Amino acid sequence: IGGTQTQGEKVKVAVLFDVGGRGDLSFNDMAYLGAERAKKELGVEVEYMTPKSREDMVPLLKQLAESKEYDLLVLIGFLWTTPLDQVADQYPDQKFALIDSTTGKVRENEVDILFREQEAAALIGVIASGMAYELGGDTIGAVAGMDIPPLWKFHIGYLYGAKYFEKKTGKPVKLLWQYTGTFTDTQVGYTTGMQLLQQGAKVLYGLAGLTHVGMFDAVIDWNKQGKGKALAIGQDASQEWYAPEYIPISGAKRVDVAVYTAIEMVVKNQWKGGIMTLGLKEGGVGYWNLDGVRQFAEFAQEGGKLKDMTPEDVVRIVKEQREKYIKPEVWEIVRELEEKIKNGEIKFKTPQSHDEYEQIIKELEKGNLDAALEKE
Amino acid sequence: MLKVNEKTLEVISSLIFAFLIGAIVLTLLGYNPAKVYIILFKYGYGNLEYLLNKSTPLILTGLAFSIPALAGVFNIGGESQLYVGALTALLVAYYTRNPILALILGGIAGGALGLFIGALRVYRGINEVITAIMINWTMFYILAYLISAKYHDPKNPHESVPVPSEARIGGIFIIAVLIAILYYYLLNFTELGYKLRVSGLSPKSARYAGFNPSKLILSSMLLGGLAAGLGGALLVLGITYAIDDTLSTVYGVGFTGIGIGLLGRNNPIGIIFSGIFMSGLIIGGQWVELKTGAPPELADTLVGVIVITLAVPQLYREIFKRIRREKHA
Amino acid sequence: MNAIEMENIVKVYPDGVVALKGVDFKVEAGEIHGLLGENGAGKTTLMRILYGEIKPTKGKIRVFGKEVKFSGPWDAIRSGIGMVYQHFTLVPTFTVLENLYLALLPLNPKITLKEVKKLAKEKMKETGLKIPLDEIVEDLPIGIQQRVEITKALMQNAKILILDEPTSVLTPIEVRELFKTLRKLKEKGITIVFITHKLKEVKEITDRVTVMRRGEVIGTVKTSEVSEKELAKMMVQRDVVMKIEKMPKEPGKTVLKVENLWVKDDRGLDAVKGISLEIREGEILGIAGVQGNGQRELAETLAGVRKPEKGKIIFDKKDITKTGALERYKMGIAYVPDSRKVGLVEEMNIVENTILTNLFEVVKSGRISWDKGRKMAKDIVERFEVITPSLAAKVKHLSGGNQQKIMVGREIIREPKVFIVAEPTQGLDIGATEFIRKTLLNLRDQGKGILLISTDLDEILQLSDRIAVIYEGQIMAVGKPEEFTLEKLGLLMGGVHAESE
Amino acid sequence: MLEDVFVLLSNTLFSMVPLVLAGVGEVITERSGVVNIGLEGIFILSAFLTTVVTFYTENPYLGLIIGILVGALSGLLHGIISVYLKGDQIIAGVGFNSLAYGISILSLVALWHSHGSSPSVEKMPVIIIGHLTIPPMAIVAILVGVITWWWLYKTPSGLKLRACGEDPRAAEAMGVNVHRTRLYATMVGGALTGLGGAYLVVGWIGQFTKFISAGRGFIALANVAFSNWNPLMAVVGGIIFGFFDALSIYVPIKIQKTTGRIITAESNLFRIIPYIGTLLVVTIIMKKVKAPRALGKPYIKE
Ligand SMILES: Nc1ncnc2c1ncn2[C@@H]1O[C@H](COP(=O)(O)OP(=O)(O)OP(=O)(O)O)[C@@H](O)[C@H]1O
Ligand SMILES: Nc1ncnc2c1ncn2[C@@H]1O[C@H](COP(=O)(O)OP(=O)(O)OP(=O)(O)O)[C@@H](O)[C@H]1O
Ligand SMILES: [Mg+2]
Ligand SMILES: [Mg+2]
Repeated sequence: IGGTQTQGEKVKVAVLFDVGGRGDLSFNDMAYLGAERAKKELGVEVEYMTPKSREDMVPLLKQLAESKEYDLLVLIGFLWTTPLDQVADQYPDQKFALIDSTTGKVRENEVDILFREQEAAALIGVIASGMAYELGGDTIGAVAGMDIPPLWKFHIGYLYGAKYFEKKTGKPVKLLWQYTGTFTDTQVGYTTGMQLLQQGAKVLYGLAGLTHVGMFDAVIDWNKQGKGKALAIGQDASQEWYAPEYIPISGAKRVDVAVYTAIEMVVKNQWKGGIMTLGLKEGGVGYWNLDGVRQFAEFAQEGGKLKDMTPEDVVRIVKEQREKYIKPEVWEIVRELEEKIKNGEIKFKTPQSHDEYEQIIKELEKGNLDAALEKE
Repeated sequence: MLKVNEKTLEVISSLIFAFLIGAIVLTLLGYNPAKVYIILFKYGYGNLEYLLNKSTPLILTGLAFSIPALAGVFNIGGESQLYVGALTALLVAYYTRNPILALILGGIAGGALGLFIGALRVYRGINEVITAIMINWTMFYILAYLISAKYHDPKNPHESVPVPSEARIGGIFIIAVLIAILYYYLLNFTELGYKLRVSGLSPKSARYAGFNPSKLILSSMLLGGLAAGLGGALLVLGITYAIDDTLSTVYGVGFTGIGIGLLGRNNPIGIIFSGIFMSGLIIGGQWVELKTGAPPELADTLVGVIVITLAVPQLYREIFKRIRREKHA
Repeated sequence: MNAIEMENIVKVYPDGVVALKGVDFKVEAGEIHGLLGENGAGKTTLMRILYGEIKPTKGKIRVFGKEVKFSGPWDAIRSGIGMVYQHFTLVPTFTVLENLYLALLPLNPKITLKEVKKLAKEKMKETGLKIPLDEIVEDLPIGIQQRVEITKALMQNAKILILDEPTSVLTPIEVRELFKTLRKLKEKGITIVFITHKLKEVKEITDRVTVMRRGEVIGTVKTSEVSEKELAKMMVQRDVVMKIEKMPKEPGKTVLKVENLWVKDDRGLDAVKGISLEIREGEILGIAGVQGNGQRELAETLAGVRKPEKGKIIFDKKDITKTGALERYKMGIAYVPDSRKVGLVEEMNIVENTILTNLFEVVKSGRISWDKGRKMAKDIVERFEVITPSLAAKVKHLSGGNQQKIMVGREIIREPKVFIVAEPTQGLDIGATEFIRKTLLNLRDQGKGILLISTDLDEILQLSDRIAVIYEGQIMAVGKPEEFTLEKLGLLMGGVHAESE
Repeated sequence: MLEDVFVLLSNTLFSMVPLVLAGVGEVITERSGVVNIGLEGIFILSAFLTTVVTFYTENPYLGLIIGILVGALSGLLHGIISVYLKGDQIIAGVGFNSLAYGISILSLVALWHSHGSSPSVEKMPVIIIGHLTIPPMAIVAILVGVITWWWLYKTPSGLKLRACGEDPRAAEAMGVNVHRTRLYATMVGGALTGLGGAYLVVGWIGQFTKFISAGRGFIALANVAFSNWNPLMAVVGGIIFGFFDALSIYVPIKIQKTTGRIITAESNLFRIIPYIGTLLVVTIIMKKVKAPRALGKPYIKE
């Protein structure tokens, strides 16, 4: 096996994280999971590096490429886009994989893997709307990080899902979308969560890394302090284990799959440069099923983070909560939407500028669902 | 001559001491200090271009802290002064394609922000620490707004519009060094520098000598802001050519500069060296993660220990004195 | 019995200066013991060691026969030692009362502010020293601050009281009061160490006197058995001329003229109230007055450091009311402030301090010539015999007198046309005092106009061609020195008009 | 609408606590003449150890005590460096911030295999009065401010402490042990900051995250200057900042809710409210700044 790889020598990969690095419970941590799985299942050697800032990226890439030590450099996050674009042509023998962004160029030595976040967010939008009505309200909310392109896509998808629900059921849904300006300040997430809940939001979608962990706590406290009933939704990783009673579901963005796929291409000698997008169809985005929930609950348990609960408990509670708050009628809408997306009937636009993004949102608010879609 | 030797000796010995303590901490944490240090030095100081580029904005934000500090003003606003310098230079370069103009206007923008902080202190009596911290965050969000909403690259919405290739510059480290030397000269050989130092050390004496303390505070903040602004300008014109929409291109450079200014003992020439020194540690720290598998925070820990140890030169002086005394006895 | 026995005290400062080279110093219980010596002889250092403020490099100390090792002044205070410093050590931003409270706490941690107030009032009555309890210390004139210092030490129930140049800023009347107090204290059995440069005072108040020179004790003698001349000789190892000759001289035209000047102090109160005066070429105009009567504000306004509310200042026929200090210094006005903390930048070296007011001499198109600066500094150090390890020594490491020499010397070498000088000889030893006074007379003989502000009436009477007495911001009287006696001056300075007498 | 006000108020109380505790603590430290800019580091370290202890004991109050202890020890370290070793206080603070962050995350990784956050821990209960939710630590913080004011201005030890910050030589000459006083003041300041760090965990979000302090240490530093080194004003400063902070989150949500207007990029501009608001308040109310005279200068005895 391994044609370009010399026999016996292990494939060596360097995974280069985003500036924030690991510990976000979502994006970067998922990348790590994917790499670790490749280590175990494909027997590759993996090393990790977290650049201190954007300016470190180009020199690090160059130095790593020049060292010729690594069969593949996996770059996590859009910050690497321009740096990669700057160096990729200088090192034709070095393979690069860019996760969650693209240089927009097709190169032999570069694989870009993108996600169609809108597809997952749309499903979550339907589910959240259903849950909100189940909780006796009509408002859903989101605690978002900074106003950056990946979040634009989530916003569009989430709103699309809500409006889709509205159209299907005739029940109006309001969305309160709040950018917190941070992916790290947990307390801001908490305060934002509280304010959204107080303004009537029943379900909060967390799209802000560590910031939305604070949002989880706001939801938990809101319930515990008897202020009302509310639920939270996680994103990227399965985050149900954090509070299964209040987080019945999480959106999935399989950064792990992307990383694993890229490494696999090298190991199995199936490398082919180009741009890949992962959506519902490819299993790259979606929502976590109970197996996923169990797996992440197990990770949490290994880290000693599951107190007074076993992964089984988590799965059981999540299952109960899903049954309680996501009614079959809602699942039906979800399935239908899922199907349409998978068969290409629904294809989301990816906004190329802020104006375009705002335009789409405005149209969606008006109920013009097609505004979010690519025209045939 | 003897004096210079003593100073160098002091610096070298305190560095040795710092790394010794660092080694103890590494051992306590369960890492092999020899291995960590070898990686740290080999990679931290091995790639000269990277090292010098990295230290360029840091030297300038170091100056941004130190010049006002000498005049008795605590400028922790180097952070935001760098932001506006970077953005201004970027936009000027984008629209005019003139790097010189971009550099100058970037510096001026930083200087103007410094001046603003100084003016609030002089004319409204507002402590510069409050102003600087509040402005730092204000500018952070304004920049985030402008980059994501107004000036993002249509081809790459993650980043600001780029510096066009004809406006990109090289040799930025040389420029930083020249500025540092200029500031050194200014402080030690010009009327203004002398006045700044007097008013920093004894405002009463400055008044007696007929110096205008308000003007001096403003001048020092202008000079400081100018340095930070130039730092931001050089960063975008010479290294990154754009600012990303999460601002990780510019975030933190000003804060790191505070430590660099102080480690350089507020001496512009010293700041050149402390800037290079710290840059090497930062760069090397990334490689320590890669090569040892240690969490990246190991580097932060080590840098922290080294910086703290360098804060107490008195300690080694005492130790040396004791050793010398014992020798004599 | 000896109250204090210090044996073989050696002090090497961290920068290597050997300030004391094995000093033996003994003070008998109940005496007033003078400590005399040139600037930089080590007097202050010796006393700071006794007070526990700094540690001796070597040596033994016994207080009332008991060997002591002080780790700080708090230990010394508990052993009954009190100290009044050359540079006052009160917390400047606190009120007088708070300072006293602070001073009493180490002795009686349970004491309350009220009790301190009561005690202070009692002490004031007992000693006759009046102090405003609720004022912020830094707002007070130096003379008053000193009273606070003394009251503080007395309230601490000091059995040994060290006074480091207490009289250098006091008027004769104040000195008399102080001596009265000291005698009273002596009667109560308090031992007093008294540092001064004024031989007259030594003769008047001390029982015995120890003379120091360059870190060594020259000897201890009974005061009644030596003359001032002999003391002076012991101190400087040469004969000192005690009386300065002043040539009669006709003053020339007016160089500085002040009309109806009104000035506010830092607190915004009127400090100078409508003063008009003239300084002529070749004349010394002495301003006599108790500190805090507007002298500082007057001097600062003349120098351009402070802006007047009203009035006019004419220099060399030009109206300079609006001109800044820097400009005036360049025009030929020089100013020596009454405080070294103002006149000197302690953290800077001698060269840097030299150019502080001479900046225009060493700057050419914005650039400083350190060569010129060094030359000037060297000149001062040589002419005024400043004792220093080098020109690069920080001024804060010099003794008080040597600091004073730099501050005054720096202005004199510039040969200004008008010289405003406050307390020019404060803290100077007799040799240096003599030298400075001679220099001032020389300047006058060269036709310069000098405004001399001093609380030392001897100095005023000796040097001035005309004397103006200032009281509460107004000139009480102007006249030739012959027209005044010490008594008359004293009354005028207290606000009593001669006529109404 | 009234409900909105109460919720705003509740959020104000939540976010003001660490700013007030650390602010008052730093006022104490700085009043004695020592600057400790390592507040950020103390927040992180105490928050982390509070989390560990609370996790294992399930007792948030024990966590608080640990936070205080960690803060005091950090203060001790800073005190030794700046008082006895005459170190540069700012450098030491900068270094400590880095060290505390690094060591906390390293331990986090070792303990919970996580690079970013800890498991949730037991939190302290809150007081709920109608729509008002009050963290009990808010009351503690205000009390701490008042008591500190009383201590600094009405007691002998407070007087001594302030003397050390104004004129250490004079203080020493009057029998105050400047070194010891400064050391203790730095420890007390650290302890209060540590309490603030502990609060972030057991009083607010119930867990440790790697950016838990999120610049609050520096805001607390600004609060010290805002307060003009007066503990009572530090309470006011914390409340003002906390209020604007809550407001900056409230306003865009409210606009969306009532007008349906979508707020995207402009959300960045709303985030400016606490900073600009505080600056404006300062501009309006600030009188002459009166920092302790000897602030940041080591007191060196020969
Ligand atoms: N803090 C210090 N560091 C270094 N040297 C010092 C310090 N203080 C004093 N000296 C030096 O020690 C010597 C003695 O100084 P000291 O102040 O005791 O003299 P003094 O007799 O009190 O003089 P004066 O009459 O001028 O007050 C001087 O040479 C002085 O320069
Ligand atoms: N603050 C200072 N105090 C004393 N010396 C200083 C100071 N700053 C710099 N110097 C010294 O001054 C010297 C500078 O000498 P240089 O010949 O360069 O200029 P200069 O001689 O002062 O100017 P010029 O040629 O116009 O006379 C250096 O040795 C430097 O160490
Ligand atoms: Mg003396
Ligand atoms: Mg020369």
